[in-house]
Amino acid sequence: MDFLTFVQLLDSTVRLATPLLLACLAGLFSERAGIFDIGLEGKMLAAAFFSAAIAALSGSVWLGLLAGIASSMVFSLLHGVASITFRGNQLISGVAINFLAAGLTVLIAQDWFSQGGRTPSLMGGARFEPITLPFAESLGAIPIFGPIYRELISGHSILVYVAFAMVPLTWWILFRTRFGLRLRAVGENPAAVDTAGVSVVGLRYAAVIICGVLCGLAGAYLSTALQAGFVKDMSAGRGFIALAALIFAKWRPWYALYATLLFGLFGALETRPDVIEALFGIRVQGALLGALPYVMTVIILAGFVGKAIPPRAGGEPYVKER
Amino acid sequence: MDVMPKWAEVILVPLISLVLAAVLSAIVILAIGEDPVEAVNLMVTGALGSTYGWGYTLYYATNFLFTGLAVSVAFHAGLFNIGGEGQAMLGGLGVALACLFIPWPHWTLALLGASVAAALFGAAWAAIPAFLQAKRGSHIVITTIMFNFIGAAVLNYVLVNLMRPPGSMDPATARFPEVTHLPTLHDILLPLGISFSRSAPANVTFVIALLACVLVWFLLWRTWLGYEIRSYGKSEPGAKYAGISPVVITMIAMLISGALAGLMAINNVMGEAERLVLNAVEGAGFIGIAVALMGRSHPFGVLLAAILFGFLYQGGAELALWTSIPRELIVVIQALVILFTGALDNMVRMPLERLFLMLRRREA
Amino acid sequence: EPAVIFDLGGKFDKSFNEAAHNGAQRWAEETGQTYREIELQSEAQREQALRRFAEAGANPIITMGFAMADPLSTVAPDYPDTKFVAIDVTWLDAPNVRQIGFAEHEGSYLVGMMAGMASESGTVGFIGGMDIPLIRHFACGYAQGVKAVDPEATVVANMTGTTPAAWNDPVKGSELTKAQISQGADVIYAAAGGTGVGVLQTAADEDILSIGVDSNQNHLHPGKVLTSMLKRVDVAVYDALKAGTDLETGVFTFGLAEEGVGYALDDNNAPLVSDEMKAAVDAAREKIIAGDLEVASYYATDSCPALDF
Amino acid sequence: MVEQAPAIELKGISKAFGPVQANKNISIRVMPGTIHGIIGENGAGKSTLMSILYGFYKADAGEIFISGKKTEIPDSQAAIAAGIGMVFQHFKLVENFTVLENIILGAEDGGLLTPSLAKARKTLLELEHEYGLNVDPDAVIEELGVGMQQRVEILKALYRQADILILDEPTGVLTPAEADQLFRILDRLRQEGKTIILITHKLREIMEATDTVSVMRRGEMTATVKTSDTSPAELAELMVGRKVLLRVDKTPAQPGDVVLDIKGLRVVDDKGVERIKGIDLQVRAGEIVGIAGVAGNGQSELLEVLGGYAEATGEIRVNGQPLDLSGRYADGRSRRARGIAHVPEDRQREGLIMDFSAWENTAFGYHRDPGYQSGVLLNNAAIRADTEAKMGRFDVRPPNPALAAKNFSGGNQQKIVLAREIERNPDLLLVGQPTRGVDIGAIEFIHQQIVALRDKGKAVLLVSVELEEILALADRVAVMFDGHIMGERLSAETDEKELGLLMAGVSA
Ligand SMILES: Nc1ncnc2c1ncn2[C@@H]1O[C@H](COP(=O)(O)OP(=O)(O)OP(=O)(O)O)[C@@H](O)[C@H]1O
Ligand SMILES: Nc1ncnc2c1ncn2[C@@H]1O[C@H](COP(=O)(O)OP(=O)(O)OP(=O)(O)O)[C@@H](O)[C@H]1O
Ligand SMILES: [Mg+2]
Ligand SMILES: [Mg+2]
Repeated sequence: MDFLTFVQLLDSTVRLATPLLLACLAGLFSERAGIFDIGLEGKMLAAAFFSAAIAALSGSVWLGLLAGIASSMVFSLLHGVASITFRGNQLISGVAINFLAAGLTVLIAQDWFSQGGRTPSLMGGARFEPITLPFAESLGAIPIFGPIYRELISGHSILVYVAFAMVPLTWWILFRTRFGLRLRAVGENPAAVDTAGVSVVGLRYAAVIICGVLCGLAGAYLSTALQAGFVKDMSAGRGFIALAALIFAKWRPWYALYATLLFGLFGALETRPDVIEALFGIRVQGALLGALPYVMTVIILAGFVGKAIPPRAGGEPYVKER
Repeated sequence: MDVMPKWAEVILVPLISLVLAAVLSAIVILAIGEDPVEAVNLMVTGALGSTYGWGYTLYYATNFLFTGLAVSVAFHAGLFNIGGEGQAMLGGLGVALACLFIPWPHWTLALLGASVAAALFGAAWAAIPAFLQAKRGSHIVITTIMFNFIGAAVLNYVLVNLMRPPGSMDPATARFPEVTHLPTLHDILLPLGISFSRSAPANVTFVIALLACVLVWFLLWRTWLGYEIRSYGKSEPGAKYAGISPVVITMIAMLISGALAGLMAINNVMGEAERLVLNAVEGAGFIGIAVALMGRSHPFGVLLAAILFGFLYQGGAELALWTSIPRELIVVIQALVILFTGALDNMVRMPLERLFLMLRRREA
Repeated sequence: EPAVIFDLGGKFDKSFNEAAHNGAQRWAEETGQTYREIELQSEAQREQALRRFAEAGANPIITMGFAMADPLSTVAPDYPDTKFVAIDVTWLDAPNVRQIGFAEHEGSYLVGMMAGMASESGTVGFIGGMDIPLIRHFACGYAQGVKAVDPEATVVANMTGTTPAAWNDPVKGSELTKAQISQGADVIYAAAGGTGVGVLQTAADEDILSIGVDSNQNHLHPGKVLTSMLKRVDVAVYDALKAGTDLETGVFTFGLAEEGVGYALDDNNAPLVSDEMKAAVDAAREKIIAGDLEVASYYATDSCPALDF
Repeated sequence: MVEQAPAIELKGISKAFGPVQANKNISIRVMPGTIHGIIGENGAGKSTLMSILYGFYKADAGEIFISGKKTEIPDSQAAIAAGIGMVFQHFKLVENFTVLENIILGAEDGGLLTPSLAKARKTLLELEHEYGLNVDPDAVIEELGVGMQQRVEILKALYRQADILILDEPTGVLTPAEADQLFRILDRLRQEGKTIILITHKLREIMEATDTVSVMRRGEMTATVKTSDTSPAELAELMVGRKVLLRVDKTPAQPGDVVLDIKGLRVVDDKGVERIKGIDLQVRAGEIVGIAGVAGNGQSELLEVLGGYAEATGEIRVNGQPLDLSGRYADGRSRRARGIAHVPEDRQREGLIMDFSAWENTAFGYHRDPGYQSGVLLNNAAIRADTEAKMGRFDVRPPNPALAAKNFSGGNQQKIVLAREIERNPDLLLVGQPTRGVDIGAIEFIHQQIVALRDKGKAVLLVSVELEEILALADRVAVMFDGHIMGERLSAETDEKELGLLMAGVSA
């Protein structure tokens, strides 16, 4: 495998990892606060639709992005109402949200655009264009660094840079700010937070809302940056992979980056069976490669590669009075 | 004392939740410019207005009965099995292998053999997540989700590359031999002088599903194994104290759960399609979660809930047949039912509890 | 009143079912008549929809996709007075069914030739949706066409996935496109449903050529889509509706000769198709029609002479 | 002299949890600079009342006055602002946070952590110095002992500059020496003018440490008296509403053969910590051996190993036959088959399934015994009949086998467990905290049953954190500290003081 192929593979990895990363960080905020979220998939899908739909209608991708984030937040709040206010089962709420998003997006798309659950293709200002970083061309000639800079670092949409910037930001928020301390505490022992005079409900809603914003970015990235429009079910299981990555990452921001990059790499390799063949000398079935992230997650969960301990109050509603 | 009488908990809460889901669904129908009354009318006549409609409603209900029971049994052991989908998929593989490669002399024997195969395959697919939960504490919700995806990949590989008859375009197995075809409700009821629609797919599996209901009830409330399963589900420390092995109960409960999910395949694969197609399960595993929830994990409740969802499916199909309402509407309605009966049921329960408390205070 | 049963993809899948929808719409507009339709949502509905329509007196009933063969084989005999049309089915033994198959490999062969000629790099791509035999059938014809004009050419073929999600993953489609581009492909044929939207989009963005499928997709990215492999399901449906109850039953295979398959040429791609290209393709077309050239079918042997899966 | 406004005044506080009326129209006044004790049986509503004062629960009715001013306390934030700090019965600490992080949680200065932590570190050092409350600010909570954790809780309150400090049963987890130190600190605080409310079950602590004391019974405040004007006997009577016998009637033990013989027992928990570090112990037929010790020194693990649900190494023989300690037969069922019955420490967590009916609970652990089971079936009718009989003999009220366990009061729940275990007529009875959360009337009954079993020539191993109970019930006492047995005494020949020293790890 030559160097350029390698760089291109990594480039593809970055693109495929970005939605996973955003969704994974979304899940991280939510689950660190003790709200489990298997509805990442649905929120991402809703955001993908609404951002594309509003971008198509308004011609502005930024309005689309806002709409995507807003729709994802509505679903987040629904999850919040179910699991925080009404102490419902968080897993079931997540299942319901996934169904709801799958149905509603197509229903609304059909009602608005009559294109079989799609939005029209986005053109020009209605989609995020790749950004070419300064000197990408001139520096491209430098060996090793040049191609890396030109192919891998430059030339992504703004949301990719946002996603990657979110990693240190998330780390900083969680471990260096008051809000982060409280957020982590509420996922471990909400009673401690409550008796310390901080609102458990408020914190959890804040976490759920952040989760909504990040899922919104992930969805918008799918339909307005990676693609130029929405097609039904376009999240294609990425929410579940993000969830797997979250466990893989043991609920930590930097690990989340590594985990999603790893899963992104699997995705990229899946598109390049030739590379695998060149590297390992065997033809791997596409089907098996596609199942790899799931298999890996199971192996991680089995504790063969270090144990993943979820936030202690995770999945449990905070009930003071029985 | 419990705040609410049992009937309120078991009937009133789900009923009000359902009504809420129905109201919201009606609003959705209105919003896309259709007439909800007309829609309900179509759904009811289409799903319940003829033996034909019932035949489909019961066919779908049979699927949901199995997956609902599967989720329920695991629930009683405190385990959340989201893997019904994958387990039913693998159950289908079991049925296909049994029907295609064993020369059965009679459908009864074929049914028996296929059931065993379906249960074994379903149980096997539940066994790994169960083992990981029992021995290594891996969260069963996540592992079962993962196994759904892995199952889909396995099935595709097997169907496309191994079991597809040569030259066939369909990623499906060959048709099962005639002898393995199961009698439909029409065939069963005819000797009794009841004329049931000949063309609906409901078949003898429905009877088996009813039997499974009774057996599950019997298992849970009449046998010591069921007693152990329920004890463990209520309190793990308690179970340990009583000498009930968490590992053994986790494994057994999940194996039974997986077997029940796998058994669904005798309905859809052996009873209806009479061959194994790629997407035979079609989300029934997930519907099973809603069914178990609504039925409060009691076999009888599961039966009612399964019939409700069967009605939704069949009524939805009729809607799609006679109106231009997109089929995704049914997905939305399902989602709302799951949301209200599952995740938001406290929204109904809390005010009700307050009401009953007030009534009780007044009495006192 | 006739009826149309669309397959699971839905009538707006931008390709196969949508072609049928277009044909039916054209008939409805031209004649002012109406038809019944349903988009299937589950496997069990196949038989159900057939029976419901048959019992309601719909005639003819048009079904889409090979998966309807199985239910048709049990339902059709029960309604001998109803006529059925089965698109993509050719192997049933039922007197009241008009079975229509398309020689997709022949159409794919032609667009493969065009790809081979349009390619400057000598590498062309194929992106399929879910890995099922039908899609391999497409890929196989395509690869033969490519090799016919350039025996040295490389055909890079990828499938999107193994679950139905593979039909609706344009993101993966894009990524596969980029991967094939980095392997040198400069013409890519997409036979992948909704995933193909991503393929065509990315090909346009990256300034290479793509080839659409089933319907004419040239207009999606004018000047960027080399051609589309047409599968004239619309014509088949239109003809069936027009014939009404007088429909002729039996098995029909619509290949190049019957103009059941072909390649699309319109204003959108006219600048891309050189005269030489057109001449070569048309010559091959004649040869195939005349029987002088046979394109191997994947179905015949479950393998392809020009491509490994 | 102008009367000083009370630091705290509660008027007409009522609180119901669903159908349970935990507080009924409670009023109380606490003067500044005093230590005010609150006693009452379990479930009397003490914690509920204090949690209302601290804004953790919302009262259904009533008013709160702080220093004479009517104050709304809708949440803990308001309570903290009003200068109230509370150390809960069950600590409210984030287990995987450091001490410092726990202390600043909710009381950070500004949005960034680093300056908050730096400032807190300084303040903490000062506080530690001032009150002698030494803790490592960077230690992670889950690695600290309970005594240390309690210090963190107190520091948390002081860090928030609480003038009013509520301590809910603070000594339950402390050694007598640690408790003494705590009371010295409380005294310091009182001298500084702080007001302290102390909840405890221990009459001795009330008598020694408080200025005034209030008694609660069944959700009501039955009396408030000056400590100097009352006596333990009077307080006990106020607590239960009738005269109580504080001693157990029993004849001297007639020890027979060794029933339980423990040699070199070691237990390592699943975190890899050694909880029992090699102990030897014998219990003979016809005697009650009590294990005294502060909670968390290995007693629970000992019961778990004997009960069959924790693994161990070493040797245990019952009636001369070895027990399986880690293999196939190391489970509760096998233990029961060997004639070991077990009344667990926590009846609600282990001893009962709260949602099961009384009759289902009566079969719990014995559900595969021939009498209760035939083939794969449970013999429900037989179990029900048996339950009815047992409920009669143990005076369980209401005597309704179909009622769910959660719907019985604590004392009656305990009777259901005891009936189940004692009526098996075991060779060895393990009893953990038999009277925790049980009223004094039921205590008498339960003690009688245990003694009666002993008098039938059976061996009893009793674990209790109540020294009084151990001294009253046991014939011989072994004291556990840090996984070791510090010493054994005949209960007739020892006293609380000597045992207290042993409990603190000081060997005589
Ligand atoms: N969060 C709660 N939800 C429901 N009921 C509760 C709750 N907390 C306490 N109760 C009930 O209220 C009553 C009073 O409980 P509380 O904890 O105040 O008693 P206590 O006097 O502190 O007892 P203890 O000595 O055991 O600590 C009990 O019957 C208890 O079961
Ligand atoms: N969590 C609960 N849910 C329902 N009912 C309860 C609950 N806790 C207590 N009760 C009911 O309230 C009554 C009083 O309970 P409580 O535990 O306060 O009794 P008690 O006075 O402490 O008696 P005992 O000394 O036997 O423990 C009980 O008879 C019981 O039926
Ligand atoms: Mg208390
Ligand atoms: Mg009590």
